[in-house]
Amino acid sequence: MSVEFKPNIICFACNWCSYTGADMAGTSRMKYPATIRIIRVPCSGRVNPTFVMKAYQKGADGVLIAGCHPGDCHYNSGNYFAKRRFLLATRFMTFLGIDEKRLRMEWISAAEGVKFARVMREFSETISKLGPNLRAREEA
Amino acid sequence: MKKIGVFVCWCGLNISSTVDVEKASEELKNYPGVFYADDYKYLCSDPGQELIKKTIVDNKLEGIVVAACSPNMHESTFRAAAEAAGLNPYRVEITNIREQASWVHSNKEDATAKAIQLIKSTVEKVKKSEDLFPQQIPLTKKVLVIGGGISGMTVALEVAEAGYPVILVEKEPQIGGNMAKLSETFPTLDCASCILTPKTAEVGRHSNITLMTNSEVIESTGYFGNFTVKVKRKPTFVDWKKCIGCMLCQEKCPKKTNSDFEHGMGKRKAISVAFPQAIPYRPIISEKECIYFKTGKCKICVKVCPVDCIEFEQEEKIIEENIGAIVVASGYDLLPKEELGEYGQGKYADVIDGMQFERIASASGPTEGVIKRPSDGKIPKSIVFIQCAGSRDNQKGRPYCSKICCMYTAKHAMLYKHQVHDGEATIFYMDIRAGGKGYEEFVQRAIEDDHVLYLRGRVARVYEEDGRLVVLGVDTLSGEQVRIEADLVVLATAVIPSIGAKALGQTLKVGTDTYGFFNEAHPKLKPVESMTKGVFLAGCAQAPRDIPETVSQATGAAAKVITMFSKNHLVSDPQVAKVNEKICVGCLLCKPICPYKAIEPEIVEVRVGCRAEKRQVATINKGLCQGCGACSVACRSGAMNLSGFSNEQILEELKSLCL
Amino acid sequence: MMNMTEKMLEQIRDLFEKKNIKLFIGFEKGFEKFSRIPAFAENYDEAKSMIIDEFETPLLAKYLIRELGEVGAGAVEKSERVGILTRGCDYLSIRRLVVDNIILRENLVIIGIPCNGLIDPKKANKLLGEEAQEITVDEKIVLAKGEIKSREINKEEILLDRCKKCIMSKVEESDILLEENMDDMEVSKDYSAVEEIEKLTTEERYEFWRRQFDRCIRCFACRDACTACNCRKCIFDITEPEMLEKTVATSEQFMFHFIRAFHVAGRCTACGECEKVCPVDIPLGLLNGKFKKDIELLFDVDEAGIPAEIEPLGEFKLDDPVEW
Amino acid sequence: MKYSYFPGCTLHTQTKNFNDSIKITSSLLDIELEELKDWQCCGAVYPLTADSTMGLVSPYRSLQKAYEEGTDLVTVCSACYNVLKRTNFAVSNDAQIRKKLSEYMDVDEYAGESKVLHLLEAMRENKGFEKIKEKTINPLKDLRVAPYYGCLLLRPSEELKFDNPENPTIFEEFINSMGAIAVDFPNRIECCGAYVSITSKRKVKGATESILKSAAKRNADIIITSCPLCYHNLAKEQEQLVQSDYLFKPIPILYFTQLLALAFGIEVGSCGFESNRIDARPILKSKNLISGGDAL
Amino acid sequence: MDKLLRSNVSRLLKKLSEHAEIYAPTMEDGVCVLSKLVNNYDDWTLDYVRTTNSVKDIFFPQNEEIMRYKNANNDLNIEPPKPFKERVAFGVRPCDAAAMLLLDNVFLEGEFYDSYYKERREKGALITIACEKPDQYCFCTSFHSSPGATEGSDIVLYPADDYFLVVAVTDKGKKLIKANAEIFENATEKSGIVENYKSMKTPIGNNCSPGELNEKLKNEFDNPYWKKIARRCLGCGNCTFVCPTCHCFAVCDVARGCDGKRTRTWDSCKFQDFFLMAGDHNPRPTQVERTRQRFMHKLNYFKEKYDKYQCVGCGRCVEKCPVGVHIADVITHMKEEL
Repeated sequence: MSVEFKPNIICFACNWCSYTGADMAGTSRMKYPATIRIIRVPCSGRVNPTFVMKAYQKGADGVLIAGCHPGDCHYNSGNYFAKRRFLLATRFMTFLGIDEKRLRMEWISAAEGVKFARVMREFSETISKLGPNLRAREEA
Repeated sequence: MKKIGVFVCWCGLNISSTVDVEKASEELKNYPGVFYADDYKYLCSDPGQELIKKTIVDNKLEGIVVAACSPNMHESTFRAAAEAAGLNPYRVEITNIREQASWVHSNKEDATAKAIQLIKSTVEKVKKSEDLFPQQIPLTKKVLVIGGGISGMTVALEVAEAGYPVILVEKEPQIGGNMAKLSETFPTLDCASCILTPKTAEVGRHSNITLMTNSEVIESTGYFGNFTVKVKRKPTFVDWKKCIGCMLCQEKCPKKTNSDFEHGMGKRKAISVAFPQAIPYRPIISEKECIYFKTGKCKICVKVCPVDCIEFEQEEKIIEENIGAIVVASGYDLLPKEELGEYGQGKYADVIDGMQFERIASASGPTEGVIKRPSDGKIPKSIVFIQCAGSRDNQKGRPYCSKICCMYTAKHAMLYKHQVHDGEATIFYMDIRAGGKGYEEFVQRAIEDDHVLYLRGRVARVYEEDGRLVVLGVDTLSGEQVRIEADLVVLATAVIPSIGAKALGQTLKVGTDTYGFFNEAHPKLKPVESMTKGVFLAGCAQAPRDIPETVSQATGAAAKVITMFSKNHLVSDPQVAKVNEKICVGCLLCKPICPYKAIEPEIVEVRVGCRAEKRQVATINKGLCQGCGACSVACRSGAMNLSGFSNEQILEELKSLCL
Repeated sequence: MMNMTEKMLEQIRDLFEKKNIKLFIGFEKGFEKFSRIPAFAENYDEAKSMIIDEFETPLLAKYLIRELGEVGAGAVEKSERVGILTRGCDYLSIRRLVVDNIILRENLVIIGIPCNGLIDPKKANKLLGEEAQEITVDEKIVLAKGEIKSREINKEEILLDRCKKCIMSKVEESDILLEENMDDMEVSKDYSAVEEIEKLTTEERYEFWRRQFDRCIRCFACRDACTACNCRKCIFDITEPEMLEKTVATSEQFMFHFIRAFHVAGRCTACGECEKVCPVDIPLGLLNGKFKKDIELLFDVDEAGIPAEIEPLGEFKLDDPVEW
Repeated sequence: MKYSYFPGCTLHTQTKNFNDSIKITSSLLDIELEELKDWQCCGAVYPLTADSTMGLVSPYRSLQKAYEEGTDLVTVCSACYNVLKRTNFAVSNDAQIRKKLSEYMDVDEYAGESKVLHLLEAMRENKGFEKIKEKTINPLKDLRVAPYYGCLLLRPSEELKFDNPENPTIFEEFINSMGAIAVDFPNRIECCGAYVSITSKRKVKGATESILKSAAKRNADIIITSCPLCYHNLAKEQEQLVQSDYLFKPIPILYFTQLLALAFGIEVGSCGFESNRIDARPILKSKNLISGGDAL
Repeated sequence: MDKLLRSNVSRLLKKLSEHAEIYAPTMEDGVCVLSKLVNNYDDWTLDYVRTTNSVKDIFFPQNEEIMRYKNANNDLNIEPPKPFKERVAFGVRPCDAAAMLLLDNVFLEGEFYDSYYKERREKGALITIACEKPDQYCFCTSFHSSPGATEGSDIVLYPADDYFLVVAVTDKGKKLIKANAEIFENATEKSGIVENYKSMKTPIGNNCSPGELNEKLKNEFDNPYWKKIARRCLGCGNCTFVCPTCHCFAVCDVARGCDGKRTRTWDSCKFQDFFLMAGDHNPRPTQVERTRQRFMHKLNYFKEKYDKYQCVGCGRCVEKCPVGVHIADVITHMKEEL
């Protein structure tokens, strides 16, 4: 890429664990690339696979869903449903031809600021290598 | 198009150092829908709040976006300010440009561009916001305290004194927890049971406190203010109502066994009460030890019992309680010495841990307070105390400091010296942590008056030789390797969460950290609350701490419960699900998803065009719904939506972030 | 087969006489030679034109939504009952509507008929090269006569797609059963078509689907023929929030097919109507087949085509596989 | 089970007698030891210098060779075991070192795939101790054997994962399986002084002395070790000790396979007792574990 | 009269593609679609009866950008769409070509004309191929047309063993032939090839010709027949979108943040919300009204306005309707009944 490609990554972070984990990464001044935009959702179970598909369509290059570890969910079953939905959604998106590395689901608890920053760096790294996502993307 | 006000906060240098705040507020000035955009040094300060209120009133704004720190910090502050200015608080949204932008990015240009885009996306979210009004839900004014140690009892007494019913669940047959096992307590050396038994007695007879010992919590459903908890009451095989506490059965019982209460230092009978001042002072039969259970014979206790209250076929009972708040006070245990290979891995009888020493030194203990060697009962001429056994040790996976060992080890040494004046007490330590009131003076007294020898260094190995224990250590101040022969070695093993704490956490859906201590809502600002609303923490369940701190924290937790019960009903978060009945077909795909069983079918009369129709639709019990939104994803036609995080809001946010 | 039609007519007559039903839904001859189209009879003499034979018919369950669901609040209260002619696949669709609370089982009179695979006249025409004038069937061999040529074809070749992987050939529970099913259709689960696509590389797969979806003219026939798609107001008709824009661009087509496939995931009874009615023959069965295969694999559901009380995505197990 | 055998430098020279007993006993336990083709010194000490990669070149070469032959590597000396296993650990976890070494030796990258085992571990892996019980014809009844581990076998435990570093039990199992009595003496995991005994004997004197005395205090008949280097230090030290402290009764030091050969009833000549520094035969004879004739 | 060898067709298309986009029937996964040939000019096929999408796609595409707008700091500027390129449709059938005339009535006649359609129509040329073998769904003869009809096309090619007989109908067609004269050869004999195409019969023949049906339909507004067929109709937009003469469309804005574009897309009278008005009022709430409206418009209202029936008998709706609700069935039934 001549001009340095800056990926546009959307992260759905669950309010009780991952969003607080992101804050923890902030308070301990961890650094991760500015390519990540975080959308706060009450629970990873709130993320509708259609939102993820909409993100790709509107121009996101990678989507990351961060939720509580199974068993820790504040609403006690939200992340289990999220896991089932995205077990199917990832396979279906790959079946449609969208690169499966562009969607990732991670369990990050409120205390894991370090893990949050690491996952963000890793994901931004993978997506920059993959380049912009032109599949199922809207024409200008 | 809504009239929206955007306020970008400098947060001193926190945000402005890597986000060009002026450029952001400049750019937002002419973003469609934004009527007013400004930046300010400290928006959370009072003048900052005033600025927001004034701007709302002057320009009759319909939505506010505050770009500052995390919503977990000041969302409620800004929403309260907007409410004061007459704007519905749920028209205010926070953009996190501190923890998730300025603090985590170094390149100023990128960070500013990201911040601007985040603010724009929040403006889009506010455009789709609607007025929400909190719900009032009924509240059960009864608290469940888990753990009958000093912290559990303090909470129970405080809340009971305030006039609310308390249920105290304790897994041991008697209350008192670890404190009942102590001999004297630092720094005043007053005897533990002397200061504890008044409390246990008071708990025993307090009208508002229902005592459920020998029981544990197995299930908890519902939400803050309306928990339903199931408590399993394990069988004691003695009918405690009929029993008069004469303890003839304990006397006559032929079977002796190791007493858990004495930590292996003393024996007890198959039917027994842990210690003389136990509350409730009623015996319990240990199913594993009692001869009758094994062979079906004996039954001596039945013969001697004057009121005939032995019931071998007693079953465990499951009791269900409606609870308003839960306080977790599950206390601590000590790291078993079997896990420390370098100190003999539990092979040597005369290498004991702190609690075992307490039992030997305790007047009500197996040795009636005379410090003897467990192996041969002789008075030890020299004792070596080893601090930080298992704590502050990364290899063993416990890097944290257990906080109380420095103090109780000094106390042990002092007690020993008071009994055996010419005895040698040596303490191997790394750093003495005596930060409490009167703590440092206590340690100095042990050194100067009682001539306890403090050697700064770690012990490499302890092994038995010719009946005595050889302690190989180092004295880092003189740089010499040290070899001491001792009659008794006391390990100050690490404080770990009580066994079963992690399982309790799963049952109550309260997270625990990697070591098993419960996660508090905020380390500095909310130490007594857990992440789950309505569940509070007290004592060592949250982190190792000494008795004064435990009592103060327990009183804090009690205060939290009492404030919660002071109102007649709770104000619920209005960000709950809502159904658009015109679209809902009543397929109830959402029903099995709801963790709080808040969705029920209902027959409604709905006007469609010119006809009234009777149809089945889903309805939400606003009280039960906690706003997780998992049901709105299951709804195919989008009839089920979550106010506060609605499909429209998230989609708008998403679209503006992807531009 | 003829006596089957008489048996049916006899049943219909006595149902109408006993005022058991207000409407009977069956099949009658269509415009072309071997097309069978749905027929609605509100009294016996309207039902005279109904027939039963081995030719391909659309599924009738979808009409129950309009006949019972909306008008007589049939989803909620007992109302006058509706008779319906049901084969195994029809029964699955009916069960789909009952489980989704769209109609009440009590408001239905199910007349079960045996079935061992229906013939697709379009396939016969294609094999013949011209429009078949006459098709006679005996056991496994089919004789098709056109104006010029005539050919003997064995039945498997021109079976309807869904009959090739038939989930339920017998009607599980019916109010009236005209005839017991002779032999069961021995059919094994076959996801080879789906696996075919899975083998392609990601680029090839995207190209394949972009080519299919570019042909899609967004006529919504697939949604309107599908019984799992039984919403009151489809999300595609809702403009606020606009999940799907009216423009027919490639990205919108991906969105449309993704959302529809996800909505019927775990609920589709593999009846193949969507594929059949699509004017541009998009292999929609692959999309639903992929979900069905994954659900059966991941959540060990043995037959995802049979509607369960709670759909697979409506529950979870603690030991669900963890891919991440 | 086939292994490639890395003898280490002393096994063909000074401690040749160990080698014979190793060969016999391991074949009886159907552990096939096929000597690595052109092995060379294992590097003796795991380098702790700043640029320590060059120190790993020779162990890397042996590991690479063993990997080519496709079998795991067995060593019989604690020092070789320590260096080889830690190199394997470093290579499999640090991509930089791996790249540097493979480029320097221009061989294709070896990433620590093959395993490094001490002979004792190999025995434990192939249910050796049960086999010993079966095959012991001459059980070493009431022979008090003190197992000496040394430190290179156990530490650093995260990398070696040989046994519980503070409280190992593998040797006790080995001794009990031969019917002997395992003596638990505390200094069994203290360091014998390793190479320091060659450069500055004075510093190391206290160490070996305390080990021997600790074993003697628990009246051990024999001390067995799993490392030629520890054998050398302990045995050599006893000679000085006997001169300086006439009360001290010397304890023979044996390599563990020698004792095992005796238990298997191998005739005494080929157990290699004659070339041990302190002759173990009188004690064995007194416990009538060897018949009178061939004692001398 | 000219002649075009079949082997020269690809050459002709290649030459035409220099200044025009070429559309030709191609086989895609077993479906014959009229699609744009990008660079390989012999991708076209001839073994088809009719392409699934009609030539309407070229002049009145399903999805068309009407204008774009940009909203930068509060002032709005509007950009017209990019000018359309020349287009040549090869392999069109006579019935489709005739349908274009019907669309011309709607879009071009009268005071207000549709400028987008007009520009595309002027820049478009139709090369029709006469039908060699109409199938059981065709009934173009019922509408005074025939497999060899020339109405609406610029050039008609009559296939004969290895060449096409070329008939230039409009002067645009003549100009096109003159411009590529070297590819055409002049044909000598003028045997009855053209006539027998024109007189060829279709299986359905004329029994679908409506005749004076529109007069009779005037007072058939609440004939129970509509309810009968409407009950079968699934309400999908299948028949309207494949029909070459249907011309209803919806205009909507698609916003991207502050900028956006106004697009025009097809819409179908069979959709639930097609007639939904503000205030939730829907004059045609159930399928009965909608089905009746569809056929009344084609057979009655259109005839009164333009004195032509709005159907060319291409047979697409007959083939594609899954439940047999199509114009052939309606005409035959109405003719019997009335």
